[in-house]
Amino acid sequence: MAEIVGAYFTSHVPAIGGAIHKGLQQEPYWKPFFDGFHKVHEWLAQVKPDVAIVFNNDHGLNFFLDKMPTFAVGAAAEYHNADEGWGLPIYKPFAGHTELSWHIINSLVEDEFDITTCQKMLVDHALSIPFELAWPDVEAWPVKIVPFAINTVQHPLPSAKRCLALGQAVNRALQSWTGDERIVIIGTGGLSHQLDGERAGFINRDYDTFCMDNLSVDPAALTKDSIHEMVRKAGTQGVEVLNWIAARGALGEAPVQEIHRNYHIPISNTAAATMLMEPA
Amino acid sequence: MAEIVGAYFTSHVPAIGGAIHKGLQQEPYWKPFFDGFHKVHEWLAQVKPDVAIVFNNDHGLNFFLDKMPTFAVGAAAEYHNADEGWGLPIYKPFAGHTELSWHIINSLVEDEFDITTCQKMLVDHALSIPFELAWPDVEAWPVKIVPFAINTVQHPLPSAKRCLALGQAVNRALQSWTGDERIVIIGTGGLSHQLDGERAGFINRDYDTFCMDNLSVDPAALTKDSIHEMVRKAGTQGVEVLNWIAARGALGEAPVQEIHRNYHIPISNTAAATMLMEPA
Amino acid sequence: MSGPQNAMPPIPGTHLFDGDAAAKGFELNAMCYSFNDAANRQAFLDDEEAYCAKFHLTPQQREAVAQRSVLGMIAAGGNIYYLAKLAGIFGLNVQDVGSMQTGASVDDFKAMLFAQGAGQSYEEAHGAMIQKEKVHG
Amino acid sequence: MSGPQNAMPPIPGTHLFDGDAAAKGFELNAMCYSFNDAANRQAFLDDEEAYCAKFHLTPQQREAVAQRSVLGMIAAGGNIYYLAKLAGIFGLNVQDVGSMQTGASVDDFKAMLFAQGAGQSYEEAHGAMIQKEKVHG
Ligand SMILES: [Fe+3]
Ligand SMILES: [Fe+3]
Repeated sequence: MAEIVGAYFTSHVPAIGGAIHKGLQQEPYWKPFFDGFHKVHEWLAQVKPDVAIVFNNDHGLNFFLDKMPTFAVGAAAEYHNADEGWGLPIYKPFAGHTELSWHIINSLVEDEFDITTCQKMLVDHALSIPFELAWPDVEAWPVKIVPFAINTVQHPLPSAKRCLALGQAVNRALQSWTGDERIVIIGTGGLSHQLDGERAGFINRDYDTFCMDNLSVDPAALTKDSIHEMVRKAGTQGVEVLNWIAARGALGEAPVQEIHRNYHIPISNTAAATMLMEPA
Repeated sequence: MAEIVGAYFTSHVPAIGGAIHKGLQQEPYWKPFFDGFHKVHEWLAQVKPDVAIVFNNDHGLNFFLDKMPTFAVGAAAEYHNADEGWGLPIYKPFAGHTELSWHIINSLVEDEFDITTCQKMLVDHALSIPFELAWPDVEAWPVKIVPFAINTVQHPLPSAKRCLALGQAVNRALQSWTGDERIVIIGTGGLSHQLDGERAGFINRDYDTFCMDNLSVDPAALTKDSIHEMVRKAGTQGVEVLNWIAARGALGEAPVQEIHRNYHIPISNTAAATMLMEPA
Repeated sequence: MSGPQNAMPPIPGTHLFDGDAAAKGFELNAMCYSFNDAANRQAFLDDEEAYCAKFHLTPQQREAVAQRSVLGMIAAGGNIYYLAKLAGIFGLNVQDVGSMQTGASVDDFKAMLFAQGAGQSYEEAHGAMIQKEKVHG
Repeated sequence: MSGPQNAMPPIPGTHLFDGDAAAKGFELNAMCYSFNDAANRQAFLDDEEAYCAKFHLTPQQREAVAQRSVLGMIAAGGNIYYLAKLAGIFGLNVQDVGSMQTGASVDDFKAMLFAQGAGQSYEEAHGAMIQKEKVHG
């Protein structure tokens, strides 16, 4: 039976990609953030996943306001990055695990999640940067992926409770999968930040700490706030923590332990965080 | 407060559009079907709706397999028809009720329906033909619309139970709407038919009768079958009855009475049916 | 694919357009979806080979399209809603397509539908149609 | 719009991209979405007026774009994820955009972020930034 080896969470700020591209990892600005990844590399080398279920959000590359899904699930054989408008280098493509995608899709619809199924899906920095951070300098990614895109762009957004439930439903799907893959769960984005409005530059260490302290041991604690309250506490883009919550759900309801945490303010306009969790 | 005046259900076979275009309503082949609409015209003239909530399905005009939503909701100011590939005349456009769309969308996401929100949406014969049948010879449609597209194309399809629940959630949204519109609910498609495979031409009068007998008084009876069983009983395209079930849900859980029914085999490859229901 | 429906007894003569089919048929359905545009329909008519190549049809798909085999296209992952747009290029309607798939003449296929209208079950009407094809075919 | 969030107390300096905004901003966001394509970015640079006309920007949107006013674009329904692609055309990053919206210099905006890193609350760091702008601005 497939094994869920654990979960990896990280911020995905576009500027990180620039820093990697320019080799700035040891610069004083970047070092406190990149230093948080030694442990991630070590852990991944040890748990050796071959599939990643990734919860992230599109930033206007694949989805537009003509058709904006609440939850989109990839079912493609390949996923490509593309120009996001800044003319930056294009990230490496990803291999999909289509059979597992369809297994999860069938299970989710049976479980009354009204997903949008994507046989084509461009992936943006929210997926690529966490991979560049986790597996630097590889020729090709060592894992196949099943990507989820959660709407964090256009309100109404799904509630944190619904996102946790989505993740838990994905966990049930993984439990009924008969393959023998080693599966890592990935949640990307956040933590607190706000790019738009007069409150641009807003960061909230207390709320981020609350989220990180509870995510492993009591994820339901993160689902008590409405989206509106989450925006107030985390910032307009800080709601990307929904991806983390869904990813935590996909770890399942058995006990989970935090094995690593790094938190640094600021990376670009963002409180940047990295975490690892394992089944307890 | 807005009032739900009732619901109108009809098949939407493309050939009906051809018959209207050619003025064949009194031909022996078509008369038994079109005669079922005198009562519809009379009823609509009497209840005078100004908004229609329409549950239908796309047939490969607006959605493709790159992004296939389970439930899509329109939030456009205008909806256009377009060439569906047969080079037929293009149907008239529809005015949207964007405020009501967004009210429903907000309410549905709050109610944990993971809809895809469409600020642009082409509508095909599944929406246009029921309107051509209901309001023949009008210059412009007398109602604004909020369209729902339910995935009946790519399995997994949402269960009948989930579609009924969607409709019921739409009803709750309408109950909390503070406008004073007169709202008609429309469900289109079906009844039993199968276009593809060696079983093409399959029709099932018994199952259709079961559906029509129960839809008003006990819609939950239609939700006991799995999608697979519904395909067996209704045919691969007969699952369009999901649109009828969702529409029935949108009438709410208070008693409803059937006030009109017409059923005729065949129109094209289909068992064609028309119904009207009102709050009891 | 391990969807729940795979545990279900199959439905004779019926091919669910599920994940397996959707994955297999993507290119064919993409080509057919393009036929919503009249210019694309004309391009197909002008140079079928080139148009199919542009959409990277699989050999199985290309063969089924070349043979105008609806069942072949379905076996290659085609979905009837998209395939209907290809059929439309040749002026074929859903009864023509029904005839092609059942092996009956269009008239006999229509008679089978009328028979169901007159009260026969599908099994009776279909049985009679098949019998007739055997005699006349 | 009567969404549940309208009952909520507003969040200062914060504009939720809700249905009202999405409806209002559709054309502006559509234009910005087109900037994923380098050729479209160049077309905008070559003839901004014509490019904006092509997307049927509202007068309010056109004005905000002409003035490079990020807050104006947001008031006109712009969403920051799409607007960032317009900003990218001018080589502006999210800190430049933050500076434009807060009225602080880019350096002071960055200092405000560092202050939060050093343990100040947003309110403290933001207050100090605004004070500084008053003195130097
Ligand atoms: Fe992000
Ligand atoms: Fe249909």
